[in-house]
Amino acid sequence: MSATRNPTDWKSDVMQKRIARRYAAERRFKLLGLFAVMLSAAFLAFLLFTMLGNGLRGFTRTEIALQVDFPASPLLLDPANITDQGLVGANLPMVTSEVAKKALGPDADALLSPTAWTSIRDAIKADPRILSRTETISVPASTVIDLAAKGKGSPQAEAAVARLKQQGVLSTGFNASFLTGSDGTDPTQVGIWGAFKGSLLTMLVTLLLSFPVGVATALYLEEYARKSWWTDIIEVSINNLAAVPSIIFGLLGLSIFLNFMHLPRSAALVGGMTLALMTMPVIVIAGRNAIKSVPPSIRDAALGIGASPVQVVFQHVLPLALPGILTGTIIGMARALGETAPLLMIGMRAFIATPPGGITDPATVLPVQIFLWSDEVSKGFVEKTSAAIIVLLVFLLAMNGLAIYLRNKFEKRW
Amino acid sequence: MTGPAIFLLLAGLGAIAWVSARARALRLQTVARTSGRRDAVHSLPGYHGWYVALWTLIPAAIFLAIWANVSPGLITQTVLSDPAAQSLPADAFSRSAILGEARNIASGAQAAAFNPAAQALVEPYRSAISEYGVIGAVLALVLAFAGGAYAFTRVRPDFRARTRVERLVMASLLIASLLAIVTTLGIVVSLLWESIRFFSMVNPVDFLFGTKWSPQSAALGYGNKDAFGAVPLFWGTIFIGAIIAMVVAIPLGLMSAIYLTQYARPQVRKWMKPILEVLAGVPTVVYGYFAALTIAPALRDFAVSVGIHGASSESALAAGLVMGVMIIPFVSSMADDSIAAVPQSMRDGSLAMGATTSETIRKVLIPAALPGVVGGVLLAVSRAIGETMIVVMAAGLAANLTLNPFSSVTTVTTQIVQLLTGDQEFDSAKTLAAFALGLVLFIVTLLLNIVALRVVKKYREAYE
Amino acid sequence: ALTLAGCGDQGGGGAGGTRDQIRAVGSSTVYPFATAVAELFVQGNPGMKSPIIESTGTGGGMKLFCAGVGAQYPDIADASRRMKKAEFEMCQQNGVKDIVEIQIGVDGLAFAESSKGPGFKLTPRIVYEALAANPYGKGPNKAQSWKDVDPSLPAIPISVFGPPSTSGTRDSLAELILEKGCQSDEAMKALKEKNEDEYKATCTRIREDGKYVDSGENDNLIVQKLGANPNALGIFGFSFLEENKDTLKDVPINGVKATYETVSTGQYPGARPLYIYVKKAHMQAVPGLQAYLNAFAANWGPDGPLTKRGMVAAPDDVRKASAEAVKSLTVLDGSVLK
Amino acid sequence: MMHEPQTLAPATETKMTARDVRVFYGDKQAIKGVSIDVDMDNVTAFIGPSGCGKSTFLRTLNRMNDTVASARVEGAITLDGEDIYAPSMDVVQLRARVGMVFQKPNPFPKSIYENIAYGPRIHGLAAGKADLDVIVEKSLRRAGLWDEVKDRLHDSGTALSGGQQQRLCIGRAIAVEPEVILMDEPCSALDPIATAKIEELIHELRGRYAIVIVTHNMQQAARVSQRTAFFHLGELVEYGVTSDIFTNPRQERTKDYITGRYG
Amino acid sequence: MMHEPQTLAPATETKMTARDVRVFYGDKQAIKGVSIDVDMDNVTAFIGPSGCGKSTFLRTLNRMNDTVASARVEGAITLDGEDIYAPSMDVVQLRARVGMVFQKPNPFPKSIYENIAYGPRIHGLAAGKADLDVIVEKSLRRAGLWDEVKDRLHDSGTALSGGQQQRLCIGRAIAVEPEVILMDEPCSALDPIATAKIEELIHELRGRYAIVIVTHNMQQAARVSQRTAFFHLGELVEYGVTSDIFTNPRQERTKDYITGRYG
Ligand SMILES: Nc1ncnc2c1ncn2[C@@H]1O[C@H](COP(=O)(O)OP(=O)(O)OP(=O)(O)O)[C@@H](O)[C@H]1O
Ligand SMILES: Nc1ncnc2c1ncn2[C@@H]1O[C@H](COP(=O)(O)OP(=O)(O)OP(=O)(O)O)[C@@H](O)[C@H]1O
Ligand SMILES: [Mg+2]
Ligand SMILES: [Mg+2]
Ligand SMILES: O=P([O-])([O-])[O-]
Repeated sequence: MSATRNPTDWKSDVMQKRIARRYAAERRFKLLGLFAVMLSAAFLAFLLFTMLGNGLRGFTRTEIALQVDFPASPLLLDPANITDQGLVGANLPMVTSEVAKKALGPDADALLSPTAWTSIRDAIKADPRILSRTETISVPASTVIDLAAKGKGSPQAEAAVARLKQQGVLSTGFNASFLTGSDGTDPTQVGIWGAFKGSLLTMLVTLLLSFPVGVATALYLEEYARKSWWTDIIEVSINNLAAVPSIIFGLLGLSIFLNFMHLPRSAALVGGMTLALMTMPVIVIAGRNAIKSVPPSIRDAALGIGASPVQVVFQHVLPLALPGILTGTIIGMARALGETAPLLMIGMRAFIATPPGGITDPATVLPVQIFLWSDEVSKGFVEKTSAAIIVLLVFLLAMNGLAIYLRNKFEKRW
Repeated sequence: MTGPAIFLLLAGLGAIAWVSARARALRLQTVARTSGRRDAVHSLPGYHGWYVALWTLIPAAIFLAIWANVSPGLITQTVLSDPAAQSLPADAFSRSAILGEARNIASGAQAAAFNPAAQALVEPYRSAISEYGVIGAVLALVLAFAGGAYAFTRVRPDFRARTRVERLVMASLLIASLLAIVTTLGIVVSLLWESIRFFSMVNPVDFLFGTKWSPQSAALGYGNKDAFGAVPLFWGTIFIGAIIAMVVAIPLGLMSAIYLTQYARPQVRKWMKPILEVLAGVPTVVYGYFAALTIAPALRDFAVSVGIHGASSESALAAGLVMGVMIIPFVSSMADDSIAAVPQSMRDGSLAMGATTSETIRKVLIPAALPGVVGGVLLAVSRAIGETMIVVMAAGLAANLTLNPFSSVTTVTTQIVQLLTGDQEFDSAKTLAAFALGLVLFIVTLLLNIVALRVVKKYREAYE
Repeated sequence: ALTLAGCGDQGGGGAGGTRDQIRAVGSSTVYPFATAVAELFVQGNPGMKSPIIESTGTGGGMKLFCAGVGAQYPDIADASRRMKKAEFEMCQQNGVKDIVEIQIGVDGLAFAESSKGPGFKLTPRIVYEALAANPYGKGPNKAQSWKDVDPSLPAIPISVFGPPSTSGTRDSLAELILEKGCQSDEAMKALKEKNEDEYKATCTRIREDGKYVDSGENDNLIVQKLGANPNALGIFGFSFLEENKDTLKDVPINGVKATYETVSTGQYPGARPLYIYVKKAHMQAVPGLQAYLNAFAANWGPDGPLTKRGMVAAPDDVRKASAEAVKSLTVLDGSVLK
Repeated sequence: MMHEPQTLAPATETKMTARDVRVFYGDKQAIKGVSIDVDMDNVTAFIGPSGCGKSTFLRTLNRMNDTVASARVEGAITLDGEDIYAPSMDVVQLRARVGMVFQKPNPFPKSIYENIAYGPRIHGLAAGKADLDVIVEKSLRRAGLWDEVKDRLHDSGTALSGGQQQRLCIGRAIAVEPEVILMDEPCSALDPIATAKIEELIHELRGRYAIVIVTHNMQQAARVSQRTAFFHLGELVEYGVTSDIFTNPRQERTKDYITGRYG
Repeated sequence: MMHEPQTLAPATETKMTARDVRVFYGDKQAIKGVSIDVDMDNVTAFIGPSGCGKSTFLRTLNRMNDTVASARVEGAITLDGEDIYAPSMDVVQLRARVGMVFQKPNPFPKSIYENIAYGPRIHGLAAGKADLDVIVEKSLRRAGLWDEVKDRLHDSGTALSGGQQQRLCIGRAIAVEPEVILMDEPCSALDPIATAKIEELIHELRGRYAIVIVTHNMQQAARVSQRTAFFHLGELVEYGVTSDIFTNPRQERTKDYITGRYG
């Protein structure tokens, strides 16, 4: 042993204390990290539970069973000839109101949804034979009653609900028409199908435009482009586009697609094109990462036996990168699906009561519908807004889940 | 001849071209092979097939695309010269409505006429459509044949069909990548154009450095000088997006990333990471709704209960907090990447010296990852300042220059929405201001991104 | 892109193209009524497509409406104030020559507070002095609490949620309340004769120091915020007040509360007419347009569905004139506009 | 720098020649004027310390360096007298004629059958399925892998052991009937047994193909090659009959390297 | 499996002992019952083909394997007779006492000064700035780097050349006054000149610290070590005086390896 050594006395008190302090700091730091994760997760849970708490009621509605004695009612309808036009002239709103008054008392109009008569119309359309008998038909209750039945009403309304309950005509159940209907003015009648379909069409356009272009761009940049000022510009543009505020894309859509190209306002086509410009860079970036992660040895192998660059890419690189590209695409699409601001710029914030038939029809999308409903006068819309949010979230979580699943499933380490 | 029929026909021609060219190449290949020269045939028969098929299809398709845009005009010309068209109203919209309807009926897109005047035009339309349809179809077919025949004559053993076809593939990839530039140009042009008009009305200096934002006074004839000072908007944007949101997002995001990458068991990490990512996937309109109806009132009540003056129910804090939460996954995934990019050897080096994990993280990993983290934070900032809906719904419209997080402020994006979706004067500075704001926003995010990417790249290179 | 461009021009028959859905744009105040009528129109005309109604604010709607005649331009502009002369001229310039003006009803510009609120009693003068940026041209508004404005009021900080400068409702606030309050000062009346511009600025510009919070087009948010903030005052369309009677109470102006009666008789100072403007040139081209107008006329009566949604029916003579306008499509004479 | 080719007595047919080859990565010169002849009947080994340019030079022989954006090749390389860097040379065909096996086995993530069939398919070497089957079997046999995999041709190639994967890669190269096979440290990732198998395989392939092998294991060079080239810092220090190089190096640097003074 | 420790004559003080050490990565066993003694006055070299477990075993000696989630260590290892895997053993102190130098030089991206000062700082070994300066200078001197860097102590450590970086890492390890220094292929990324410098440094450090060095270069093992352990497939095949192992291996496998039959 050499004389100059002065080994540290690790067992000394000072050292032991110091170690204890260091370990305490270690524990604190770790807890801090755990706390950060938990806080973020708790926020998410809080958000989701708030939305669920508010929104689940939106999937139900209160209905009142009306006994309609068709033969005795002043209905102007020829049972042999039920047509749409005939039903319009049949004076149904008045008949409904009268029947209701007879059954429920003079304030019946306030108890029923203003469009309650459409339920009777639909019942007649479904089975004209009921015109010859007395039939019990469930019609939606008015918003006030609906809210009161769910425990959020004024005292008068609660009293009315108690009375109706006593009569045994009130029922609250799952509201299928919320999933099949479209925008409307009566919260008991509205549905999200129109907005949902609008979202689907918009996403379709977005996907068809952004996916091929995004993948092609990623392939070009990653596999073929030689580094030059030119590819630098492309690269900077793409990275920048991925971060440009979405509202700027709205401005672009407004001035190029609407004002310059004169494409139809409010259409899924324009919305899809605008969002495609937004999504494309996301796909490019995800695509490039996926392509990068394909090991060069695969390319070498193919090139080494004389595959051409195009063959290398389309027969080897692309198939292997596809799961990664798809994951990126889904994430980009999910983001586009939740996007609102740019669509406001191009007129997709309209009242649209018929689901769009095609990409050039006026349409709205789920997030915009949520935005619109959050501004509705009637209080019945509050729970509908939350319910629509739930639908949107479920849709998005499903997409994100799919992306995560794909990522986990195909995450390969070469 | 109808569109689908032509497409089918062309597709058929293309298929025939492919098959026959391939067969020919195959024959040539067999001949060459029997003669023993293995490299006598340059390309696989399939490539010859594609070469000829593309020559058959592309010229014809280009022609059809042009024709589809030219022929309606020609058809309308023809119909208008028909005597039945003399009675059409003069005004263009009614006229085109009638014409359009007649056309729809003629082409079968519509069953009956809503406007009686249209019925008379259906027949002329029908004949014109079929006439031009036939002309177009014939021309397209001639082109297809010509293209195909030309290409077919080139099918020879030494013809480099593969090279040609691959060149086309490359060209289309290149064109796709240009779209990004076109989009960027589109943004710049559309913003610049309107902004220039704005700046011809409002002095850019007043706009950029003025502290009074009040478009209403411009509308009320107060002149533009004192109305378009965008500093309060810039401040609001920075206050919400770059200060409050980041105060939330940076510590939470960074610590989450550290915990998940350095401490958590793989199983925990596998589940928590995607869960946190969901925070970034929640649509901003949902956050906005949540911020406006749940967070903002709670914050206001809190502020009032602790006696803060001037607390508004639309507060910078509510918007900033929620935005911060939304940004957490951005920060954490960037931090995650940067920390992961610090070579394992750094970590080992520190641990081997007897450092604890947290000492290693704080003294070695984070300093080493700092440029990447900073880059990530810059990107997150650029995302935050571009965020719209949360602020629209939760932060209000008052252009206040204030440091009080409980008061209402407004941001650039909110004002853009407001100026463009609300009441608009014709070509007034007020509407154009939205584009000027958009331009500023664009430039700022562009700069932020360039800087951020530079930083991240520099630092990645340092380890590669 | 070529084929896409082709889709846009569906009619392809020359300038304009075709459209089989009615399009209306404009006021957020009229929006609930326009959508309600749209629904009734579809119910009454099975097979017709539902009209597309966009809430852009009155001015924004006018801009789109006046941009031209043709399929890509809306057929109807909803307005919570009368068309301005400048707007009319813009229409004329763009070839929108014949415009039919139809008053569909009346709206009250309601002042409300939380039902837990202090019980404000206001006059146009008080409102003006509390909200003006520059009351009577005497320098910036220094009033901090209501008591500073009028000793009869409580010493509560001024906090008003109201419509943004981009809405017709704001124009109505200026015209119906602020100007009246402003004119309580004789000098201002004189100024009106002398210098219209300066008068407008002094009398209608609203303070921007945070006492007045403009809340976007989202009137519902104002309602929510009033509930959370009992000392604040809110200004919005009468229909929102009607719908939220349980959480809000109305604030009388000049001692008059906004009720259906006071608004319809015009006794309430904040009463204002609601209009729709229709392009005559589109009547032939857009299927169902006439029927949609008819549906308006059929439902705007005192007991009609629109009043149930919070609109106030116009007086009988106005309704009669409007019905006539719907029937004969009387063209608006620009010279009556301001 | 030595521009005189270091050839041996013209005992055998010369397959490839390199004359004054210089390779640059950007500004950095990785190969400094190397001239060498590769002949048909011998296995040629490249040895030298890490980073001396063995791989770089090997990759110039089938223009795999084309795929490195920064790489620039000067000088002349011929295959059967044809300049392989001439514009008329189709690099795809060149690479089919000069096959390559890499340091890390890199089978495609496809079935064993598809791995072998890929080359013949893209070059149109098989007239039909039956033809292809024959090629696959023949190649796997030559690669000494047939017996081990004949019952699981449709399993993934990546599921094989490292040594089997490397033989699969050799089989894949053989399947397109190359004239030259380049191998870059084919055994460095393998265990001793697999290494022995590959070395044996190289013995068997000798004569049918011109073989060039890079190795960092001098004993391996001694075992498998008849000619050895020693590279150092981008230069070809010495080229000669393997046994001479190892027992009787002419250059001081070669001697130092062989005795382990560096590397 | 050999559970009998392969010790040498008890000529010198034994610093660390390993008894029947087994290491698993998940289900895979990487070390199969190794027993060995490391003594104070000699440099011990671990040699063996790639993947035989040299690094794995080395890392068990200062519990660096704790940082690999899947790794599990069985058996007993002592330092000065204390069980280093005992719960009472503090790994932070252990690692300060058993320093480690890695294959690739890994200076922290900080100044040279900070690199050296890092360990003393976290362990609180310096009483103040002046004290720290002394430690830094002494450590750099011992690492043979002082003269080269004394004028630029505040330049980044990553700006040094590879060999200097590696000496910096050795200096960093020395700064906390360890008792044992483990080196995992410390020269494999270096050029011959830098390698020579490190080898010289090892010579100088010998006796002051117990040194264990992993190397794949047998000549290097022969040059720097007095004891050599040959690993193969996770087993310790042979352990003995270096000159014996190289001239007179007792095991067939050792001989095959040394003569280049594999690896
Ligand atoms: N793609 C590249 N870009 C820049 N320099 C490179 C590239 N590839 C290799 N080099 C450099 O060229 C020189 C020769 O490298 P090469 O890979 O040919 O060496 P080698 O002899 O094969 O070494 P090894 O035994 O480690 O494989 C080295 O200095 C290396 O750093
Ligand atoms: N983190 C790990 N997880 C799983 N297996 C591992 C891990 N690290 C090493 N191994 C395996 O353990 C065995 C021994 O590896 P080790 O790194 O100790 O070998 P080595 O002798 O150091 O080799 P080399 O000379 O290549 O460094 C190898 O089979 C290796 O694949
Ligand atoms: Mg190499
Ligand atoms: Mg190792
Ligand atoms: O939307 P407005 O009615 O206020 O214009």
